[in-house]
Amino acid sequence: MNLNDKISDKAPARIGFYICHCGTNIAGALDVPAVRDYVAKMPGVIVARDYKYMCSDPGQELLGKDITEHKLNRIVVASCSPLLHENTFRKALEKAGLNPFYFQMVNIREHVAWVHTDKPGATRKAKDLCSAAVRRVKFHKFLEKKKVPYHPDVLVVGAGIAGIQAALTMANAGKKVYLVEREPSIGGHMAMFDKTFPTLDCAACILTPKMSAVKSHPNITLWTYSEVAKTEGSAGNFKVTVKRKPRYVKEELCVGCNDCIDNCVFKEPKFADEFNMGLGKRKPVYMPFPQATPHVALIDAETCLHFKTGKCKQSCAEACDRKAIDFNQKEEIKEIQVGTLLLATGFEVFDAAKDPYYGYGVHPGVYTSLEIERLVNASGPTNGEIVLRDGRKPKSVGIIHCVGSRDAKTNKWCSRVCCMYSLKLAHLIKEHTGAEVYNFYIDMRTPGKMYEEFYDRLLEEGVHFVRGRVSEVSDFAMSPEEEGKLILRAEDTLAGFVRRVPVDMVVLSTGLTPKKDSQTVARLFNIGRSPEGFFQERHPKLAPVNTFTDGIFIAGCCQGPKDIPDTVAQAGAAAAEALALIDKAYIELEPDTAFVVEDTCSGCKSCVPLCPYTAVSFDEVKKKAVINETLCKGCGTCVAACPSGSIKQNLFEDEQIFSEIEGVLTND
Amino acid sequence: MKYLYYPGCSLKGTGRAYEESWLEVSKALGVELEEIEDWNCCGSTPYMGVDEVKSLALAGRNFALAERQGGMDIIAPCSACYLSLNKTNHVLNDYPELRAKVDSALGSAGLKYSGRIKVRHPLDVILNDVGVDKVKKLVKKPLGLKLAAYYGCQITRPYSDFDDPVRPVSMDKLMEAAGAKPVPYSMKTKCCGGSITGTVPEAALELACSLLKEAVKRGADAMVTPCPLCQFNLDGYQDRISKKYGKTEMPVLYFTQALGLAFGISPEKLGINRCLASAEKILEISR
Amino acid sequence: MTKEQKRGGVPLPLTHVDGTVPTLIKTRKRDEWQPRIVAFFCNWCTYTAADLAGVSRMKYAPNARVIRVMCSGRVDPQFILEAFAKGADGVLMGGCHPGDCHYSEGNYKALRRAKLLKRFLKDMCVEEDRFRLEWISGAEGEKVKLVIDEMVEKVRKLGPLNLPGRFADWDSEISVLEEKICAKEEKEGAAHHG
Amino acid sequence: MADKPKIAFYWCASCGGCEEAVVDLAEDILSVVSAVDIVLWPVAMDFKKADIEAMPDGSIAASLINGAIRTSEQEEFVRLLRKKSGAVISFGSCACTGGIPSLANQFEKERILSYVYEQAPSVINELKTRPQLESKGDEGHSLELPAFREMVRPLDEVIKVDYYLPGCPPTPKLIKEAVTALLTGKLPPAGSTLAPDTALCEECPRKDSKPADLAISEFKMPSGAVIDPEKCMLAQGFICMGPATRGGCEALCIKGNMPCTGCFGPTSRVKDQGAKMLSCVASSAAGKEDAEIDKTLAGIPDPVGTFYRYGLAKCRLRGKADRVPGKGVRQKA
Repeated sequence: MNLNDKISDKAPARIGFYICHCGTNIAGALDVPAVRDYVAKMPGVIVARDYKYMCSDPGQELLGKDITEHKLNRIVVASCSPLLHENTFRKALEKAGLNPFYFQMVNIREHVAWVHTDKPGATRKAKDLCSAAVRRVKFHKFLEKKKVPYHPDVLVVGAGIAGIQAALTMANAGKKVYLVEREPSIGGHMAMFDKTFPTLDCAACILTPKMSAVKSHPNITLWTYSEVAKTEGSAGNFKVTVKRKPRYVKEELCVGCNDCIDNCVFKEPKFADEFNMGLGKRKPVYMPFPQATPHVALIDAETCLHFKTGKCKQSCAEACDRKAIDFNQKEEIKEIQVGTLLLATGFEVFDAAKDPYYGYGVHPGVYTSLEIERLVNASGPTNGEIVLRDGRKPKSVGIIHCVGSRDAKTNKWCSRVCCMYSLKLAHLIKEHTGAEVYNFYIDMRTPGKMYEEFYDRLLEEGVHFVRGRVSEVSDFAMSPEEEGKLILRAEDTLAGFVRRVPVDMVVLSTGLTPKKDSQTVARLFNIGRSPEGFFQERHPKLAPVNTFTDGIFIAGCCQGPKDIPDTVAQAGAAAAEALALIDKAYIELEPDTAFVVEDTCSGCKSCVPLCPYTAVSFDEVKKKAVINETLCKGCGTCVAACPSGSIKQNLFEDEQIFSEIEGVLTND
Repeated sequence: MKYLYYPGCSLKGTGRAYEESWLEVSKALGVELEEIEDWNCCGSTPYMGVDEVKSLALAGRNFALAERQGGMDIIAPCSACYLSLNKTNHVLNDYPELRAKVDSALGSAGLKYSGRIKVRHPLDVILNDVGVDKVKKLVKKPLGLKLAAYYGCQITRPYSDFDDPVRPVSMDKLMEAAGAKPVPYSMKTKCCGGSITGTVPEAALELACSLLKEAVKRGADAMVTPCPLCQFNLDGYQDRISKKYGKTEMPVLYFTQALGLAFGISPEKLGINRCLASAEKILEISR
Repeated sequence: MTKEQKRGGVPLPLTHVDGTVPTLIKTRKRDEWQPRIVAFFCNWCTYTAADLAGVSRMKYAPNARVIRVMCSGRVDPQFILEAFAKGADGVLMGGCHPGDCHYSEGNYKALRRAKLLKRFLKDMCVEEDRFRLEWISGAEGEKVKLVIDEMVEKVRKLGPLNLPGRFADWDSEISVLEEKICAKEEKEGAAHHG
Repeated sequence: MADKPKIAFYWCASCGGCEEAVVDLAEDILSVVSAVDIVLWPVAMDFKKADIEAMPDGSIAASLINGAIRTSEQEEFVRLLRKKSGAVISFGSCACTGGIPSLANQFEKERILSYVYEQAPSVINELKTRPQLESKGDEGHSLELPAFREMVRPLDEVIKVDYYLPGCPPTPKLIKEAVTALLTGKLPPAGSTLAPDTALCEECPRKDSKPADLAISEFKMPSGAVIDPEKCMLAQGFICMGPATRGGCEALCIKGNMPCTGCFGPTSRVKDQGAKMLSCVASSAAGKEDAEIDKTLAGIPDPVGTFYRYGLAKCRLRGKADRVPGKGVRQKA
């Protein structure tokens, strides 16, 4: 059989059928020999075998050997999902000299063995599905994968540590990278942290050099205060529209001297400072934080007197001798061509007010962990002093773990980082204030290099650990020592009684949640989300940075909660996957495109408006519809709509589907 | 504004003062009430745990009668009734199997219920239908008292939709309108001891005591509540609490009584005399 | 001479696309009958969701047979009628949620076709519960289970549609005459030879 | 005379329009008549069944049979013709796809008979008399009537058909071409349809007026709106079956300013004409929200009559699903 022999489309089918046991995964749930024998009797089936692991090397070799020995020209493998191993078997066909598309796979694991308990019912279903595949494969045609050039440029969305790492890796490999960040500065959440666990090295010290590297890298185009508005195209050829919000300061002129800020008509900072979680104040013209990158001021139109009243003497503009302030700056739209998209859009911290029993927003002594990060930070609103809102130094601090995590009422998942950062904060609080620190935890989860050791260290430092979920934080005293304190009530499940622990300060270890607009973003890029709203990876184990859309990768907490080491590792992995695609320089497309049979097309134009990719057009000379193969994505919508049956879709031709329908209905 | 009125057993018995004051206040506010004819037990919160279907059927009968009587919103001032009736509505709409059983029970008595009648609480009606402005206009004798508004557990959780389930504010707003100063009181929805005052008094009394003590500590002149059981526990057991945990004095009024006083209605008509703990202080101040 | 040849080689009303002739589908006894659902699932959402249901080891009724298409927009109403004609008791279509289509809007076309087809099926007395369109995203493995179980139960309550059996019933009136003619001809033939 | 090929015409459940179509050959009919020997043509000539029975098997060169099959007599006769003919041509929409008569497949036999003989407003039949298969005459002789079948069938469900000549009726041009092909022996492979295999739009004079971005937001009925004589019917919101219907008629209806109703049946690549057109129309309808779609599609009040006007018998469902022979509606289990 010649790989390039189209005539074999018409040769009588000689089918090889293989059913996989998948150990006991399949063989345990249905009668594999019965299915094999059933298929063996079907017309056209030359070989029917069962094998322990079809995807293994011996399994594939068995297939190849049969193709040669029995001159097979069609192959059906009944095993797992085609989304998992279709390519494996196609390659095996190719290796044996058979066109890889003379192949059909039957999903009897995910769709049968794993989901049914009724063995005869499962066996019957497997027979039907196999019968369908055997009938279908006879109609399979010789096809070739289409090669399309792959645009080498990359767009990274989100410039937290994940986006920064990925962008730098790819830029260092010589690729042109566009890095788009929604906030005025890059750095993400990591820039807000004080120290990092378990090594306690300062977050800024390790992040800032990377941020500067991004800014100065010749291969990186950095667009902060910008958002992706639209994406079109597919792997290798995306067209992306980026919206750049006006910051009213010319980025190329500003040197970050802060003169404008010093000269603002507001003499004192008056407005809640986002970077410090509202614990500090800023002016309408401000620098997000001292290490902000780019180191460029911006004006917040919401609070700026000029934008609010139109009556401001614009002392900031006067003060700027580089004339960088521009009140007339408008939103800017950029269109770019890239081959790869890498999403590192990060997470959002659980909104602690959603758990009313902990009194966040009600009792002033209740803080979120991120607020403590800012309080404890030397460049934070209190210059690193941990004090309560009224200026007192807390003598006792309670840290509540799993706020918005592992909770049926809010979020079910474990946020993975809270145990460790709670330990870190406990250490820092104790170090800064000498207060008694109580950790209320459900389980201590410290899996990671030197993590458990860090927990041991905290135990030795005299931090208290109470195993129990806090039921509420209240301010009513039941005893004199509770007066004026916040009382944490929890069942100590190790001691076996209910504790009331009075403290001055409560820290809520809030969990990680998907971004509020994760659905909009997922739609924007046409990727999936898992039920809780994080972006869906292609495979939880084997394709953790891929999405179901080719050419789009994910890294960091947008995929799920993870700590900095894991985020950086994942960002590197995503960058490597992207580089592999880019360096191949072309992308092979599944040949499932549609085509118009010109002879029989009546030119009724019904199909033309149905294509969202404008792949279908009308040839005004021939008066027929034509499909541009490179634009066609293979959905088949036009095929189903063509009223005269003149459009066909490769791999999903009418005859193939009709024979499948017939096949699945063979057994009564 | 016309409503059906479901008093329930408490308002005809231990909570008579609640009914007396509520009827007076509703008259003053122009809230027209029509008592459901031949109403029966609300289904009772504890009985729900003994025989759910019977309990639902009992509540269902009240609804069926109400539907026959015009199907307007029902006002149920007693917290337990409010909860039982609301729960019944939810169950009937969410669980078709239970609904079928209740339907057949009602059917055997020739009754039918669509599941669509709304159950309201006086607080909800006064705030959202009547409005604070009208209340303010009616105030003749601003209370000038410091009050701890205590809501109890049943009217804000889990079915009500007119207030925050953990930190309710509706009664505080109303008392403010009546010229009182609500004190910050974070035990608004804590347990009053409930029905275990009778069975496990040592546990229940401690709970009730902490409510009273906190009110004292916050400087309240009195507590106001919308719940007959809470009022009964806090008011009726004050003697025993004082004996066990030290002297505690705190008048406990229905919020309708406080409102009535502000409207200038005579204390007798409002059943103030039925309070067991001394309400003299209140009357004095409010005079 | 066979009966087939005698009537001039009339093809049976049901021939397979590959030209093979199916064994006549007999009407099964009701207690042996199991609903047969043909399901057209889109590759990106619903098929993936069914995979997820498998990976999560959810258990559901084995009555649905999934045919994978790239998009619910590929599902030609002919497929649905064909499935019924070939013996399906129910047909299920699964696609991505509105706004989430991998091909941006294929699912809207599927929705519009399904709505019009539903009206046609109603006019043809195919009960409403036998045809269903559901949006199931790749993350909704649980929904695959729920939808299939629910549909199987609904169809079970309706009983078999069994169009092939009905076709055979309807066409039995032709074979009665045919047998008569055959018998007559055989008699004549015998007389002739004798 | 003996050398001339023998031709038979026969009609079954039909309106007679197909016979008219033969007459419509006008002067060309003379050349046909002179070239062939017509052995059966009930509408025009007096030959009896016995005459045909007496002929040797296969002695008729071709039988052109129009009309759908509804009665046992039609079945018997077409079987006879099949036996005596070299080729059988399914003539006209009714024979090819069931035609208008097959719209009756929406109703059970019992419902049809009871309506026709009892309930129709123009009927007075107090004794509820119905035609009987067998009855005794006054003089003691027995009378036999053909059986009324459960459903309407196209010709090829009863006998093997060699060629299809679609149309309601087939146009003179196609008839002439078919006869010429028969006489000259230049016939396509058996089973072919003797009309083009592209859809009608190809030959439609309004083809260019159809926009390439059509989204139909309102469907109209020809009876309730004015039709622009220049513009594509679908572009105006009228359901025109042209895109799903085989060409060959040269767009007669369109030229008469009426939308195509689909009488030529589907192209060879389509199994179910109605389903295909339904798919095409629904795909092109405007709307994404449920309410909007429902509103648009409500403009198609009768999907069966719209999409299967000439072909319900060839629909994959063949007819209303819940019929039971002789019993009317199927009993619910």
